[in-house]
Amino acid sequence: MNMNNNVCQDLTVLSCRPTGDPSLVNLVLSSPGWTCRPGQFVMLRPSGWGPELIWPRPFSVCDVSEDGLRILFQVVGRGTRRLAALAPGDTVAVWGPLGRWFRIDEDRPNLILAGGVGIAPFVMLARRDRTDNLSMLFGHRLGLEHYPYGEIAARIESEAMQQKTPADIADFEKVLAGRIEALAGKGQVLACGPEPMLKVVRKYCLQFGTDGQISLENRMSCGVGACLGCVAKTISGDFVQSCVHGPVFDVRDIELGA
Amino acid sequence: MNMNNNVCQDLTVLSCRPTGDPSLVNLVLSSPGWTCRPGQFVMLRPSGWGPELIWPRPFSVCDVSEDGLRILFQVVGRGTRRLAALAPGDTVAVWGPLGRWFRIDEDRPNLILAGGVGIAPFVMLARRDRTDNLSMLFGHRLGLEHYPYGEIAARIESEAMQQKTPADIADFEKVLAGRIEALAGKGQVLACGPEPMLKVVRKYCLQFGTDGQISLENRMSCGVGACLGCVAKTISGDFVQSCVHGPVFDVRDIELGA
Amino acid sequence: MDQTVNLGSLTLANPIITASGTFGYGLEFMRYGDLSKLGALCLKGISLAPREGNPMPRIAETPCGMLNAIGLQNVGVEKFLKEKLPYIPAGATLIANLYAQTPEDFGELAAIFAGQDKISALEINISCPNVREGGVQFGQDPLMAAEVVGAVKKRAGAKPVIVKLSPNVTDVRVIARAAVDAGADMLSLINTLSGMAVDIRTRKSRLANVVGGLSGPAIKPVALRMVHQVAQAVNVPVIGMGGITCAEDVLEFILVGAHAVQVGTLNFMRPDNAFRLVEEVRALAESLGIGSWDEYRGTLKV
Amino acid sequence: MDQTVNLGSLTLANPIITASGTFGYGLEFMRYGDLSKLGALCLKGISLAPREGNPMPRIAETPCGMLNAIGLQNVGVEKFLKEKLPYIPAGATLIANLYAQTPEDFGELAAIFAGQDKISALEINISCPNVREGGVQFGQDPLMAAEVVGAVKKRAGAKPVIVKLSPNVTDVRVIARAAVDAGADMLSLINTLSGMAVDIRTRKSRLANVVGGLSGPAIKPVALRMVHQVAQAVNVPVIGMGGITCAEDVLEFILVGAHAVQVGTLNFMRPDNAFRLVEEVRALAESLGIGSWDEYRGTLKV
Ligand SMILES: Cc1cc2nc3c(=O)[nH]c(=O)nc-3n(C[C@H](O)[C@H](O)[C@H](O)COP(=O)(O)OP(=O)(O)OC[C@H]3O[C@@H](n4cnc5c(N)ncnc54)[C@H](O)[C@@H]3O)c2cc1C
Ligand SMILES: Cc1cc2nc3c(=O)[nH]c(=O)nc-3n(C[C@H](O)[C@H](O)[C@H](O)COP(=O)(O)OP(=O)(O)OC[C@H]3O[C@@H](n4cnc5c(N)ncnc54)[C@H](O)[C@@H]3O)c2cc1C
Ligand SMILES: Cc1cc2nc3c(=O)[nH]c(=O)nc-3n(C[C@H](O)[C@H](O)[C@H](O)COP(=O)(O)O)c2cc1C
Ligand SMILES: Cc1cc2nc3c(=O)[nH]c(=O)nc-3n(C[C@H](O)[C@H](O)[C@H](O)COP(=O)(O)O)c2cc1C
Ligand code: FES
Ligand code: FES
Repeated sequence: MNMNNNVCQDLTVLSCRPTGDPSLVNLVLSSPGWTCRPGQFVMLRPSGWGPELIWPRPFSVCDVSEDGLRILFQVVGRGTRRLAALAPGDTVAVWGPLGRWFRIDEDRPNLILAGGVGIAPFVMLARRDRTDNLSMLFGHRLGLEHYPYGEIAARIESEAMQQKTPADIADFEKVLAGRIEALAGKGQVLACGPEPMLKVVRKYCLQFGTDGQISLENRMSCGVGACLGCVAKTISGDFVQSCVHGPVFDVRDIELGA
Repeated sequence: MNMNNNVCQDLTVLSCRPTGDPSLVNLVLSSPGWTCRPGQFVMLRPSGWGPELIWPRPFSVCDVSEDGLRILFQVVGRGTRRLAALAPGDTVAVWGPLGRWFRIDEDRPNLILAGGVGIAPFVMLARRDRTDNLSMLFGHRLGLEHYPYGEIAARIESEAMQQKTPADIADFEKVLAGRIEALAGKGQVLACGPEPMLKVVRKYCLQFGTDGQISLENRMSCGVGACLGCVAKTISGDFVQSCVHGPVFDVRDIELGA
Repeated sequence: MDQTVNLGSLTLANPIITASGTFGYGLEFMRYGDLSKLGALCLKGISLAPREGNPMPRIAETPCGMLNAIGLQNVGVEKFLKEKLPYIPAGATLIANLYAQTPEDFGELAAIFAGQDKISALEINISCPNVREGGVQFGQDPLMAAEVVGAVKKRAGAKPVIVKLSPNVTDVRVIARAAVDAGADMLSLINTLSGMAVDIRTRKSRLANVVGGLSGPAIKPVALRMVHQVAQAVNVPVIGMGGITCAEDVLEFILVGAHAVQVGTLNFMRPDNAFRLVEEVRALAESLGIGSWDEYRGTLKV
Repeated sequence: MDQTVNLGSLTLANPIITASGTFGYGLEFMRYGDLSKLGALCLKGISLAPREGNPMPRIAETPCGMLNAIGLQNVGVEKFLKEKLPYIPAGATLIANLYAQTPEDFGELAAIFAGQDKISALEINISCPNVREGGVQFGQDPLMAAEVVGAVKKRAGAKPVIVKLSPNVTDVRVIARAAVDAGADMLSLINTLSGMAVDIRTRKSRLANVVGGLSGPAIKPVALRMVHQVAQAVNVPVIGMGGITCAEDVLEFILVGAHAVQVGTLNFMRPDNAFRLVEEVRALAESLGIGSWDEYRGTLKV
């Protein structure tokens, strides 16, 4: 398998099924013939889409192997609704792997902070050989059985907290703060989840001086650095394409809007 | 059943299957609760269509009963391609029955002239009680088994001619001319088919003074007489909506472009 | 939530108006809903003399939109008053849409409608891209626009006058201000964008008229931008339209400053759509906790 | 069929050009195809000084289209020449897209590019709706347009100058003629239509810049109409664009009079689309029995 062969290809849908809850879907496409690193993503555009939905949609690679390319996505709008209606045999244009990945610090503990469908990129991370320096804290809204939490927890030390109420969210934030503080100078966090959660993670990383990487989900159009629609603001004030310079950034390198 | 209740309703797809050739599709929708006359039509717009295809599509009622609303259509463009992909359980907005129908002359012979998918409206006509004053000449491109020819031929005197080459078409035109001439002053023709065929029918009707009705397939947008996009030119020079004043017109009342 | 909208002297039960040329004389839709439930109906454009319109083909489908070049086919005002108006049920709020080729003829039409009790307001179409004379040429020149508006106002009596603006201009605010200065009681926009579609095989335009007017969801971003600009530039009520297909779209226009909206192409997608929209808009507004349209209108944060 | 297109002194291997701002500096697409197979590449708009562009969000999806308000973010001409241009493979035909806020700065940029062997032509962008100064204001006024074109021509040396026109005008032919009279060697059109999209819940525009430029299939009818008008009004080659997504669309633009086309939003739908389009256009033209582009161009029957 080629690590860098990110051409555009038509892959076939092998399966497309809700994980249990209709809003969370597992999509498996035929093998793209490449592998990639956790945190990298692909752009998807089903060949059946007419011009009504112009853009492809970006998704983290949940896992990839000879068996296929696996995507875990949440139904949030028109595009994901139409993706959820894909059937085996349909074809999807796929380009990738794209962007930068989560870099593991092999000498120190790496704490995964995943929120909801943000757990996706960590499935392939948990599959790596060395797992003793990895652990995960997972915040979730739906029942745990809807997420690939079990797969990850079977390989690395994991803990899950469900958030159903504002009080639950406040509790989760407290735990996040504690974990981030505890790692200050001792390890790093790797975060993927909804933007409010990323802001919290960034805040505490900066406050406690803890190292961290976060994966942004800016709106994207091209995925290849051309449209300048997905830019993130660096602390030096530059706008850089998050599809090329991200989606995974060092928490210290970028700003996050209020 | 109400003859005139042409409200707009959501009907369910019961089946949607090629007749044998992929370009010719039989669509059966749940019963609309009304019946209609041969030559009347409905407007269809699947609820799954986004704004990409703005317009509904007009189709003759092939048959309608408690068992459902049957449409026979040919795949010619984007809309019919998407209609052909309907699956049982999908819903389709349907309004109708719309427009004017073929009026049978009970005292004289009525010869149906059908071309290709233009056979559709005559399926329900052949189902009526009295059939001794009906007969049909059918011109077709695909094998006869792909059309509902057998259903009709089982009830009324029918004859079919296949056209595969320009020579076949010239032959068909000769036969049409002969039949139309033979009916002059003695009966009428009822024609539905591709526009070139309708022009031929009109030409000979006028030439021989034979009574006739033809069903136009002008492009339609609303189907209810509002957009003025489907107009036909009457011999007095007025533009009249073919969705309301047609689609079935007396050959003597309208002009047909060159 | 009370759906009432006040447009100066014209009060509508709700903000949904069917757009001219897309709802016939209302009669065509009586089977599909109760006309009195609509905010109002803008009737098909009416001229002094009957017009036969443009040759066929007149319509073409385009991505998320359509082109039309009907050419203002209509029965003429006399026949309209005799054969159409009496049959429109009394409960419906009607707006006449006027088309003429000279300011004088516009005035003449206004005078005729001024005496019609069933007509609640006049909309003057100075923005039709599909007719050679008097259409968009009035709508692209502020002086000519003002002249037409003046001629209509002089003879419109107590009827509020709505001026329908063309989007085919460099700065829509210039025409908007000219119309208001000349006495327009309200503005409506946008009419269709001038466009074309061609067939690469026959090498012909898909419209006999060659050019036509683009409507439908494709034009919504342009319409929203222009309604936003005009609502900020003038002090009269603005009626927004262009590509509305759902309740969210209606609220978008109100958010950028429209008092009411018109829906056109939507009526072709399904003949009961306008009636359904009235209910959907009510439900959406209530689910968002909007207390009144006055409270929500023009609250876009910029 | 020979796909060659002659645009005055500029000869292209085929009529497909990637549109400015949608294909980066070409480098972003090298993985997806061979740049030398394209007719040409219009590079991302370049200004004298670097520009950081507009705040986020900058893009929004609309029915059959998209809005962008990038605000011409670019590294500036100096950095472009040092860090980008050398890496674009030699076989590619490059067109620089120039943006400035004054005629003088436009001239300055032209002078810099006049000396660049790798650049085959200059396209001047007087039609960007997303910048406050110097953008569309030059493109909406014939006198200002002429002034910019004159300033560029004076210093462009032997490079052909393409003037990119705005669709946000009452009569695009007026600006087209002004540009040609001032020395434009070619015209390209259309740039984006000014538009908006808003969020009814947050009550904010979907673009931080409030307004943006509409591109994609939604605008194709407007683009075809304007290209048709301009091709009849001027005697220089016209490059058509706006909403092209397939080979049929390309032929439509050539049928109404375009010498070549640009494809923009298409590149976002799939990064190898422009490369595939070159082959699809060839196949379609051959299947229609077209002998040469000169034979087919402008043959619309009206
Ligand atoms: C690098 C990256 C990786 C991602 N990985 C995953 C993943 O593994 N699983 C998953 O469920 N989601 C993932 N997302 C988010 C996913 O791309 C969006 O949820 C999806 O594009 C929404 O499409 P839609 O048409 O359903 O929503 P829309 O109807 O378009 O919009 C609904 C919401 O989604 C946002 N959105 C729309 N388009 C995009 C876009 N192109 N990029 C980002 N946000 C958008 C809108 O701002 C809006 O808030 C990822 C996004 C990025 C940028
Ligand atoms: C009263 C009436 C009854 C009809 N009955 C039947 C029937 O029983 N079976 C059947 O197969 N077809 C019937 N048609 C024709 C059918 O409506 C068109 O073939 C269909 O709308 C084409 O849609 P499309 O999107 O696939 O084609 P498009 O891609 O839109 O166009 C392909 C071709 O179809 C024509 N066309 C497109 N839209 C329409 C439209 N709304 N109305 C008419 N022509 C159009 C175009 O001019 C073009 O030549 C009928 C048409 C009318 C007006
Ligand atoms: C078929 C058709 C006919 C129209 N006729 C008229 C008309 O007679 N007078 C007028 O002012 N506008 C007319 N219009 C313009 C519409 O009223 C409306 O301004 C335009 O379609 C934009 O709205 P929409 O996108 O909701 O359709 C017509 C539009 C269409 C599609
Ligand atoms: C994201 C984006 C950025 C653009 N940037 C520029 C630019 O820098 N200079 C320019 O002249 N046009 C720019 N354009 C306009 C395009 O070149 C083109 O004129 C327009 O998108 C219409 O073509 P399309 O419908 O094929 O996209 C941009 C368009 C988009 C979508
Ligand atoms: S998505 Fe286009 S530059 Fe990142
Ligand atoms: S289809 Fe609209 S008037 Fe006939």
